[in-house]
Amino acid sequence: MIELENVAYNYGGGDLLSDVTLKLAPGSFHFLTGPSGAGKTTFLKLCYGALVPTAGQASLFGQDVRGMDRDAVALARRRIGVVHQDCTFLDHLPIAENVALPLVVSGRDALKEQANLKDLLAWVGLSSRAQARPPELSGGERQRAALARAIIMSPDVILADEPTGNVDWEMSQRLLTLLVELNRMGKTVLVATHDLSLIRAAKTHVQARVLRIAQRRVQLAGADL
Amino acid sequence: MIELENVAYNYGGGDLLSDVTLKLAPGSFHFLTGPSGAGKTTFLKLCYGALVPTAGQASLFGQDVRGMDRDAVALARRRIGVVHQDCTFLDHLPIAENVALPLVVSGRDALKEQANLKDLLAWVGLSSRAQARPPELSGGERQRAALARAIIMSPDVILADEPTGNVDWEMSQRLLTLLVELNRMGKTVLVATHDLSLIRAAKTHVQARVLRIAQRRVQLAGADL
Amino acid sequence: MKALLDRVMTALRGDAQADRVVPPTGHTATLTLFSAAVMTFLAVFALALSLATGRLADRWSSELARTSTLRISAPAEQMEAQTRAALRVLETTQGVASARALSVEEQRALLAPWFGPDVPVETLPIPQLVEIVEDGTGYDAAGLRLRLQAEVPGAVLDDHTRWRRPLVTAASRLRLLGLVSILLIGTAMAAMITLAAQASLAANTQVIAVLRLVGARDSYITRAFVRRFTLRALSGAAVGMVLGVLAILILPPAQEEGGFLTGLGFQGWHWLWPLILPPLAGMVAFWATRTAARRRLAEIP
Amino acid sequence: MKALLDRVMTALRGDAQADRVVPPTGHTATLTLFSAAVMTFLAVFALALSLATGRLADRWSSELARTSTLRISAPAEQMEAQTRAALRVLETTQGVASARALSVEEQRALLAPWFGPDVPVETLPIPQLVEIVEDGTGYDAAGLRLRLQAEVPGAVLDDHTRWRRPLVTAASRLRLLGLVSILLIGTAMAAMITLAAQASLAANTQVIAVLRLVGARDSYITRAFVRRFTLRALSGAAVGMVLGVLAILILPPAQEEGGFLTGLGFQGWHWLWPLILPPLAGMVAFWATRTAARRRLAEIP
Ligand SMILES: Nc1ncnc2c1ncn2[C@@H]1O[C@H](COP(=O)(O)OP(=O)(O)OP(=O)(O)O)[C@@H](O)[C@H]1O
Ligand SMILES: Nc1ncnc2c1ncn2[C@@H]1O[C@H](COP(=O)(O)OP(=O)(O)OP(=O)(O)O)[C@@H](O)[C@H]1O
Ligand SMILES: [Mg+2]
Ligand SMILES: [Mg+2]
Repeated sequence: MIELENVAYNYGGGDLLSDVTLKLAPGSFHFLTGPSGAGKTTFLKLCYGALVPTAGQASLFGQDVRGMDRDAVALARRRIGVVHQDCTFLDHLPIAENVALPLVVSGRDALKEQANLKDLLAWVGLSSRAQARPPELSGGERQRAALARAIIMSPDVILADEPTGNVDWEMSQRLLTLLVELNRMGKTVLVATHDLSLIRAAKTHVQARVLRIAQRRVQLAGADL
Repeated sequence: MIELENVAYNYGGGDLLSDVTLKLAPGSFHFLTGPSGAGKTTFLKLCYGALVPTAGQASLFGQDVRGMDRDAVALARRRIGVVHQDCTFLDHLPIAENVALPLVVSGRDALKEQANLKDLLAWVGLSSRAQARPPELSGGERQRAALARAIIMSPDVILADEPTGNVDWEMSQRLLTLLVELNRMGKTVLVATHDLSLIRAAKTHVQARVLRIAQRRVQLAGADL
Repeated sequence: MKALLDRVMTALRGDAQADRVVPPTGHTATLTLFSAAVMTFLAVFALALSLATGRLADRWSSELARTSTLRISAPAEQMEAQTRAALRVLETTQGVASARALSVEEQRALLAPWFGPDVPVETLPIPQLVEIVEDGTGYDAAGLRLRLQAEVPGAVLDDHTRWRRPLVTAASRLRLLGLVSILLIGTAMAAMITLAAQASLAANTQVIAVLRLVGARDSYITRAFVRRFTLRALSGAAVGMVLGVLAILILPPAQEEGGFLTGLGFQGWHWLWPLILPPLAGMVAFWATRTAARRRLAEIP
Repeated sequence: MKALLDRVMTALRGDAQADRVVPPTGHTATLTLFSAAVMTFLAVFALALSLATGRLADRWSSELARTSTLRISAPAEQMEAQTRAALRVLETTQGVASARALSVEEQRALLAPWFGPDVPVETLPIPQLVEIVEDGTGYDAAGLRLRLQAEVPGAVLDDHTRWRRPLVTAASRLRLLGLVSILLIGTAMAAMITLAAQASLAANTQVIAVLRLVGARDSYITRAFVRRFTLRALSGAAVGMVLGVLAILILPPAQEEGGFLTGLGFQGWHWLWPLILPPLAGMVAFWATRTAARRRLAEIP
């Protein structure tokens, strides 16, 4: 699905990541940890083509990112659900329409997926807020809406950046269950988080690999997690 | 310092909070928990005059919020350091200037506080990012900057909304230490968080009261925390 | 006016640090600058047009010397009596300021274009001419003709000079048009600056929220925005004014020989007129931004 | 042009759902609408001015009948010879289209204003008049005078009719001014719509980021913005056009008696001219927004 080979990245200064080689195989479940500012978000951006490696090669679904034009990236994004760390929405549209947005822009009939949308909103606990505008939501509610938006298309890959940073423990378990469920359906999942207890809890449900960013490298974390 | 008496609040629909009576005494340390969407952020906004209670009375430093004009609110805010849940900054100014902003708008000489600013940035681990613009920071770095901005004026009261939602465990301990330190200096501190392990860790350093929002009420949490 | 100017100046002085809190660049900035420049440019033209047509109207009206001519043809012996009768009639006609019979020399000068300078006017059977000067309102030509017919049968009233009258009307209308355009342009500029200010304030909701969060007073926030916009409008208007004046300078001048049309340029101290446009734009911007900022700040909770 | 129009129409049709992704209101929206309206309003005036002065110039030039007069004073017996000599000279003068001696009746008609209709022209020692019609370039008056002095000593050249010439020049200059204003106003409108579009795009950075995140193609995003702006400019221009035409309709009409100045209104099919302004504004907006959107999208990584 997504392959990085000897990838390095820097924002103009010294390398933030270097020599990263990783393959997100179909149906795999990964966690990504690392201290704040280590490059987790940067890594995810490399995985969905928002950033282009400064060295090495990143490929999405077999296509080299460097060779993709904007349209190709847009099409690839429809197969990748992304939960951004700072969840941004179209503030003038109600949450329900925001969650359905990926359907709209890819030209699918949002009306047909109405039932699906409803279920999803119910699962993340936003049924009663479906008609609210994003600025009227609480921090945690926004995060849940962002997760719902990322998976409404049932994409092949789900990349979630701190999807539980602002929600309580029970809700984070609920969201985790959702991701595990999707993984069981064959989706590839990568969750960046600093919350080790979340990772520990997940390990009882799913066989997840835990990656850690340290010293500019992405390494497999030890069994201590 | 901050007193709420029989306060109720709603955003137009049914009451979100009701019958809240609370006194933040000088030098006290409070945690505020509750599920996502319970009203933690709303409660904090009532505490710094961003929202006016729909019923009951809120007073900041002895003044009834309902009777305060905008200038009075602005002056009160200079004595209250706030960490917003979604940390917003002036995106065109470097982080150092953003952190020093409360000094600037209150007419204090930011140059005189230069040493103070440097220490603070070092403590939250942003020394090397001091000249970066806010959009170039990682999620956790933004949260740390927001905390630094909230305490640069060494305000009487510090209200922090999920200040550690996006940072790793070690960093959250560091930030907690900072807040505990300030509390020891006599500042009043209120931290809203869903992270119970943070609360447990804090209890070993400081005598904190834990509040929980449940069924529209703010209650003292039991000893199970 | 004085008080307003004082306030504008205070706002403009500002302090360097407060200044940094409003994002310095951005498209609404360019927009304000540009609108102010274009509008002032157009205003300079409208002003020039208005002043030029004003001059034109003045010149034409004075050239006109609102006169008409009465021609009395009569046998030589009755000539003098008829002339006096005609003058009496004219004296009592409403709208006639004065009337007088032309002297022999004057008649000769008038005829010179046709007969050369040496016409023996005395010996020719030419009519006596009476020059009628109208007052502002003008007289009723038809009524006058009727009265003359009764009392001075040999008199023919010729108000052929009236054909120039529409010119003056035309010039006044042009002048009016120029003034109306200045008003229109001014209003449009005010509206545009207001809208640009509102757009900028709307785009900077986050800036306002952050400033409020850290305890900035509303007056501080207002001042920062107002300063930006006033300075921008001022400099935009200055640029537009300079360009407008330059454009008028390089316009080919009207042919002086004709002298019928004055050039579009400014004359004498009229060159000072365009100078008031930038301060005017600045004041409009000051007022518009302050109103917009205050309303916006009142809207945001 | 046709292709552009086609593209504009395709963009405007759009689909209702795609439409919702761009925030519908906002101050840059009002700004675009307003700029388009004001600019079109001014353009209607400039157009009217230009057309009216065009008519004026036409009328004045045809009325002018580029003529001047030669007056030959000579003893009766030499009169005919001198007239013939003068005509010969004139025939060989460059810039003179034709020249002919006036008949007795014509001279009487000319003198009528001065002497009444019954002048005994035959018995008076009045000069012979020769009417000179110039061609387009006109002749060199000073040179002609020199030649006449030599060959026809009694001839006096009088080109007093020239005084009307500057009028025509003036009218042409006004027409030019009108056209230049239209151009200026058009450019200003294009620039303002571009700036408003850029401001809107800048204010909607988050919208663009979200759309990209969920897999929208750039063409989809561009279309959504372009559609908004084209429609806004179109409707703004339509409003401005209607207001401009109304304003011209209620202007007091020029006095018909004078007929010297035509009214500022449009005449006949000229009323159709203002109708092209809104589509023009729409096309400008289409092009400006598309360029701005594409550049903006290329800028954002
Ligand atoms: N401006 C608003 N208009 C309407 N409803 C709002 C508004 N702001 C918040 N709410 C609603 O009020 C409820 C409480 O919001 P609040 O932000 O206080 O929750 P919270 O406890 O901070 O949650 P979280 O832990 O997710 O941040 C939520 O259901 C939210 O949707
Ligand atoms: N656009 C940018 N320009 C320059 N530096 C950047 C930019 N974005 C991120 N950085 C820097 O790169 C580093 C890694 O950022 P990144 O957002 O990937 O961290 P992260 O691991 O997601 O951290 P967090 O857990 O705090 O979200 C940070 O130090 C950040 O300041
Ligand atoms: Mg991150
Ligand atoms: Mg909250």
